[in-house]
Amino acid sequence: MKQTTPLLEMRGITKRFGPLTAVDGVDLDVRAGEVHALLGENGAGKSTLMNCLFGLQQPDAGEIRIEGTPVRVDGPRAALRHGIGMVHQHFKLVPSLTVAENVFLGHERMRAFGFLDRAAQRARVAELSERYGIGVDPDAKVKDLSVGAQQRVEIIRALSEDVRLLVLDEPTAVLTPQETERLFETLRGFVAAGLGVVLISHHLSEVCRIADRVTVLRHGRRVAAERVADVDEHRLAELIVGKDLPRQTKEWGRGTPGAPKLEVRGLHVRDSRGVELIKGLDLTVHAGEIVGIAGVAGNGQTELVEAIAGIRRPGAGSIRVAGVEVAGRRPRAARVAGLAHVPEDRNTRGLSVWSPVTDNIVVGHLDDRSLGRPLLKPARVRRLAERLIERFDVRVAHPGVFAKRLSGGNAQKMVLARELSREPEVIVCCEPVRGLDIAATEFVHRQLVEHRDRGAAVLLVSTELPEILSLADRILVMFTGEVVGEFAGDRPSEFEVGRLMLGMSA
Amino acid sequence: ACGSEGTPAASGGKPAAKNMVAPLSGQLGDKSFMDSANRGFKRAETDLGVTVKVIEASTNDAPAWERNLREAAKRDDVGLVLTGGTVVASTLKKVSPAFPNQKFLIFDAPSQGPNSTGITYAQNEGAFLAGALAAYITKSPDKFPKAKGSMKVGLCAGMDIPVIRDFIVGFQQGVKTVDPNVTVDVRFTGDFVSPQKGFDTASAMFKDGADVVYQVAGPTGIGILKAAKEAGRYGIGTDSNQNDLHPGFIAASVIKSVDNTVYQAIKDFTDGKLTMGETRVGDLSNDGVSIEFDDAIVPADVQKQIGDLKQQVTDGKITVDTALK
Amino acid sequence: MTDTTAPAASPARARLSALRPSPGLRQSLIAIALGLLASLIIIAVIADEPMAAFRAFALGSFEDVYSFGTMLSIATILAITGLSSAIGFKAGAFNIGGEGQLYAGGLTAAVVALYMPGPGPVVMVTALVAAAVVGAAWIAIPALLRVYFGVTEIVTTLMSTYIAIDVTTYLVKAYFKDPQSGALETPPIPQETWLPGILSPSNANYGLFLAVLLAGAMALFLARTRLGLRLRLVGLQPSFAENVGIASDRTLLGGMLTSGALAGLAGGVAILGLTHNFIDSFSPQFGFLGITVALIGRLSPFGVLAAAVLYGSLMTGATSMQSVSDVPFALVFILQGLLILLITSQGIRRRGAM
Amino acid sequence: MSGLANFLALAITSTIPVLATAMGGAIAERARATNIAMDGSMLIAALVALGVTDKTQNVWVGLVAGVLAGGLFSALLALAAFVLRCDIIIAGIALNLLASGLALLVTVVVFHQPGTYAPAGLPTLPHVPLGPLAEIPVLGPALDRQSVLVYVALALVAVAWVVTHKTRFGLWVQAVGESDEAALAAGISPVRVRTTAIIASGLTAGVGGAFLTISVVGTFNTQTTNGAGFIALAAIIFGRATILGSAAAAFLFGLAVAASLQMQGGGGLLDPQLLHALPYVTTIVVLAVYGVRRRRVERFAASDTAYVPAIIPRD
Ligand SMILES: Nc1ncnc2c1ncn2[C@@H]1O[C@H](COP(=O)(O)OP(=O)(O)OP(=O)(O)O)[C@@H](O)[C@H]1O
Ligand SMILES: Nc1ncnc2c1ncn2[C@@H]1O[C@H](COP(=O)(O)OP(=O)(O)OP(=O)(O)O)[C@@H](O)[C@H]1O
Ligand SMILES: [Mg+2]
Ligand SMILES: [Mg+2]
Repeated sequence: MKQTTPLLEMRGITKRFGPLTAVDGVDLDVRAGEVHALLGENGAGKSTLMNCLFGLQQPDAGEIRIEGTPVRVDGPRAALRHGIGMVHQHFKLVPSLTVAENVFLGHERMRAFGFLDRAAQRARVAELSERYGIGVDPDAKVKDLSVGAQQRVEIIRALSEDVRLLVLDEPTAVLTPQETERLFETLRGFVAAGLGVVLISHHLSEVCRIADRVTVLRHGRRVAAERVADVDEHRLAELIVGKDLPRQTKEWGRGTPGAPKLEVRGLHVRDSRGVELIKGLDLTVHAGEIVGIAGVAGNGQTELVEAIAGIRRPGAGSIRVAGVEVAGRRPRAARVAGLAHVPEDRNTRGLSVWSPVTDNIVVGHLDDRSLGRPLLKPARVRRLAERLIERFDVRVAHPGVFAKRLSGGNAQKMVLARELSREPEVIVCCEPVRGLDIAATEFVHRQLVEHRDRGAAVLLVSTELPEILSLADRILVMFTGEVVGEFAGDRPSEFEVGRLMLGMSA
Repeated sequence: ACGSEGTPAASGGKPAAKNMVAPLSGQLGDKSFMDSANRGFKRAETDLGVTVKVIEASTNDAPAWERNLREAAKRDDVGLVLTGGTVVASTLKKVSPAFPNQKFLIFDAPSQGPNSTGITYAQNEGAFLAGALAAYITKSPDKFPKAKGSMKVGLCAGMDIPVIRDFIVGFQQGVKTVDPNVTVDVRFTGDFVSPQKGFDTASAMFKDGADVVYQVAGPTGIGILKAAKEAGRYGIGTDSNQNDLHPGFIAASVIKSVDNTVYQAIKDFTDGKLTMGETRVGDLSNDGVSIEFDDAIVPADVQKQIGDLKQQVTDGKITVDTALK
Repeated sequence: MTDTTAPAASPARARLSALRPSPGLRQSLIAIALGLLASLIIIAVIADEPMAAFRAFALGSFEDVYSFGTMLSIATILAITGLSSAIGFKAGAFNIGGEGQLYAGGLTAAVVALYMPGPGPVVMVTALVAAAVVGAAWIAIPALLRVYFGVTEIVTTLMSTYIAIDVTTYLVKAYFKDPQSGALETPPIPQETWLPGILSPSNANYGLFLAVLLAGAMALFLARTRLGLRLRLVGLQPSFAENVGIASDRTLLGGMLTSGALAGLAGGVAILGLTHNFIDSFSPQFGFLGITVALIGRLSPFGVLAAAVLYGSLMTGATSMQSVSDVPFALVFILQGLLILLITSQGIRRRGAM
Repeated sequence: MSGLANFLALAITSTIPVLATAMGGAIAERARATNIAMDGSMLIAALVALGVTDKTQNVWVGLVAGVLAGGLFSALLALAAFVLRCDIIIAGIALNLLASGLALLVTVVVFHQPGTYAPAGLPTLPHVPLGPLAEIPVLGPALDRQSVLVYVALALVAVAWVVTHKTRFGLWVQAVGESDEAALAAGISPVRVRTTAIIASGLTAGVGGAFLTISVVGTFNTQTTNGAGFIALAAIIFGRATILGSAAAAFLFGLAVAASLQMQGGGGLLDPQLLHALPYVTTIVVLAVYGVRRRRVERFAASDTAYVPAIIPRD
């Protein structure tokens, strides 16, 4: 085994973004016929490294060799020419184009005079779909496909040329356990056919199940390269975080439910085209309780939260926040009634990127007359901001810094500082720890639990099952706009919830 | 001209009376009365030894006209301030009292006070002759082979403003005087700056049967005359001699002799004969307004008939209606 | 300017850094320098005596009281239209129809001044208020379409400008024409309704104080009031503002109506302070220039004042340049285009500042 | 009958500058590169076409020069947006100002014609007689002797349609218009696609601009376009940036212009000055209908977030 040249060798790859060195002299070897896992915390540099390989970014230093030959990858098309295909962390598909058009975008099959050869593209997609057993309809528009199907389109695209090395960046993040299993089946097929696979994932159990070897990055550096057979999940976690970890996962305890605080009855929501996204949903969250909503992204969770927060107008139904009817009213109504909303889309709805931290926080407290009336008193405004910055541990040079300059975790803490400092009766949050590292995640979770214990009703929407399982007192599963299952009392297994998320009966 | 800037009037050289500034309410190059006035200035410079410094301004910048007028008026090395255009009259009325010792000449508008002389033009009289010619054209396809004898003539104007109305009433009266059965199609393009729109409008008028279209639309009129050529009918030009723009298609031009009248006023000023506070009227009798035929198009007998009409106007036998006052 | 919050760090350093021009101001200054350099080059190519021409262009309005006052009278209008654009931008709307609102407001002011009985000052104030109201009314349709139906205000406000010019022309012709005049204009308004003049004989007038007052009020509004904070947040990121309970639609509507009102008011000030009657050529694009002035002033109210003075001096300078050279007025438009590009450039900023 | 034909003929002539301009503009709009500077491109093209026609006495050379000038000028927009990184809308406004300044400067300094530039004896583009076809009722007389640019503009519609629907470039425009991320991942440079689309919009605006000066009238002033570039933009918005939709909207504006000129002939229903505003009123009404039909936009839709403040504040 040692004398065969690796399929891919990356040597001393370095990539800087201004003062930040995202990838710092990293080496990576991938052999034909293996699944190679690439691990690391958020922001460790995994995607950046793979973007350098795929030509989406140019490394500042380092060398890439394919089967021993140094190559220059100056763009995705060059990568495909060298036999490298990539499935991106965030889907990079054009919604209104067909599957075939997406698959060949950038390397179209052409006829004379710059005209597209649609027939040839369609035929090739059908052939690939057949060969790898990945079912897709070449003529379907991508926007009409489910997330899983879009994932398959991404994979077909990665394979559309003669690919020898396939990179998958967090392909399982949006998949149910069942879909993940199917994907792994496919990957095993590739490996058997002699392809090399690079897999990026945060799910260590998956990694242990499918990968042959693993490379771990921390703060842009390679800190370990191991054979999976030689390590276990716990050891991998320690390598990733860089310190010893307790063996147990965090246990948050249970709440003691009181009176209903958030009541949703018969909620219907349609999108602008009239498609029903939520079909008659009922839901109650009591004081002192965290209700978790599990579901594959796109099954109406976002719309549910938006309807409660007043951002989306429901077609029918009732929403009561602390007894006040808010359905169809502006966000202000719900806020006045005592709602706090930590939105999924942090940078568009959660904070004002071009405003200073002060404004971002103070805007939640404008009803506070002690800030000065009619004119705001700048000194008092700043004092309030500083107090909350300290209480919520937002790490920022001074309160005049623009929210844009905050890192993800600090930005989220700033959002919490605004929303939770109002002592809300109902807290609705959607993916509150997306993109946060372990310390920040724990801070956010603790805040939620403390407010629950204080007597707030918390609705937590997340596609991360472990988060829901560890925090929620009660779990609801949403599928195609309906609640299809509820777990109270004993914690269910991931697999049980996963079945419901896919629409299978429990 | 070699009169250098700022030469004090007293220190010999040129007396202040020979230094003139002309802050205008528009730009040169309008192929119309600004250019015509400028010809008058130039002739005065060569013939009379005066200097005329022209200051242009944007056509939509009334504050700048006032500014330029004041700048010119306050200089004591300037003997006469020249300006022109109906639009600038109210500005002059405001400015001139502040400079009682300065003398102003305004063309195309009446005098605005005891220290200004005005020159106005009887455009209605010129338009009257144009109307008469238009009526003859549509009545006599035998003499004007491009006409269809439709008994329909047109006037295409820019904006509907008082001066233009003055043209219109004169034109209509001219047509009716020759033949009351000829109908007049009057249309506006809405502005003075769109030759293409002038072309489109006039083309439509020709398609609707007009044998001849008289343009009173400033730069827009260039398109109107072009339409006459494209349609193979006749156009009548305005303000300056436009007969050569499309030889064979422009039967005549009604001319406002801004150049001559302005030149004459400057000459009178240098001779000490320009009376302040009075308004000179350029009309058919003093050739301040006249009609210039294209002899290749308009036969001598028609020219003669129109000459008779002109005589009747100057004799006072015919009074041409006016839309002003 | 309204966004600065004193750093919590050492007070001495804070004071020092306050003396340094802020990066935004620095970019404006660099842009102005580059713009003037470009003008100098153009002048050098065209003019026979480039230095005299450039001198007249850059300094022409600071030579004597009259020129200075004239410049201020122009700057007054530009400041108000600049504030109009700035409040629109701050609220997140692009009102390029200031010119139309200015026409509507101008005619309104003239008509009120002509026909309303009563003591001069009362008529004057009523005329200005009416001008502002009509200015706001003139933007109402584009504003409602933008806010409630997502129709781009860029096209609709521009189109409403053309309409305003046609409609005011028609109204003057049909109802308010001066019978004494051959031009299409209203009679001169009574002298007691004029905005009182300063720096005689120039046209500078009390409108200047009004502009300064408005700038101060707007600065206070944006920096110190709750509504001002809400408006800024809506302008920067409507989806965020909505989410934190601000009615982004009503706020935006209010911002656009205010923008229209200010442009209308500017028209009123131009009539009562500058031309003293309504004639369709009363505005050398005052409304449109407001956009440039607002951008040069970086949307800060006092920045707008400074930019208005700068711009006013360029406009009067360009006129006086014409009397000493043959450089056309067109230079101002070129300079204006260049300034906007240089000032709003993010590419230059990245290298230059920070 | 002939009244209708006249009306139609007028509508067709009035449509051309807007239609031609809207074709490239629609492509740029599809690539999410709104070209507000099309009006400026038209102005520059109108002047260059006239000047070159005058100097060479060859109207075809003038046409080509005008079209190229329109393209070149719009390249400045790409430069401003992608190199100087200005907001594309504001850069467009700036370039429109720059265009009127440049046009005036060139008229004065190069052609020594203050204000209006109207060279004498200028050759103009041919008008196409239909011969026997002119006998077809209504349509025949409406199309007879129209400028050759009518056919050029119609060809542009066809070309633009084929480009957007059948070619690789059209696909890339669509991809860039929907998602930069997706385009980048496919190795397509959004900047390059947008630059090409913007230049294309400048070229077609060049056709529209040249029409204004060398089709018939042979004169130029800085108000030659009269906002036609903006009306083209409105047509694009109304046509949802589709080729045929934008073309239809452009024709609607042609009809409005024709109506404003022709309604006076029929006895003067309205004051001519108010009729003059008809095309502009139509623009607003049409956009309003479009907006209302689309119904209330979902409040603060996600696209809001793409909004970048005119001047990015600094901390
Ligand atoms: N285009 C960019 N400009 C500046 N910084 C960047 C850019 N792309 C990534 N970064 C930074 O580089 C670092 C590495 O990011 P990268 O996306 O590679 O992380 P990752 O390991 O893939 O994280 P995750 O698990 O969250 O996907 C991060 O700090 C990120 O903020
Ligand atoms: N796309 C980007 N462009 C410019 N700067 C970026 C970009 N992404 C991240 N940064 C900067 O890089 C720094 C690190 O960002 P990142 O989100 O990786 O923080 P982090 O280390 O993960 O912190 P946290 O744990 O709080 O999320 C921040 O200062 C951020 O402003
Ligand atoms: Mg990543
Ligand atoms: Mg992070």
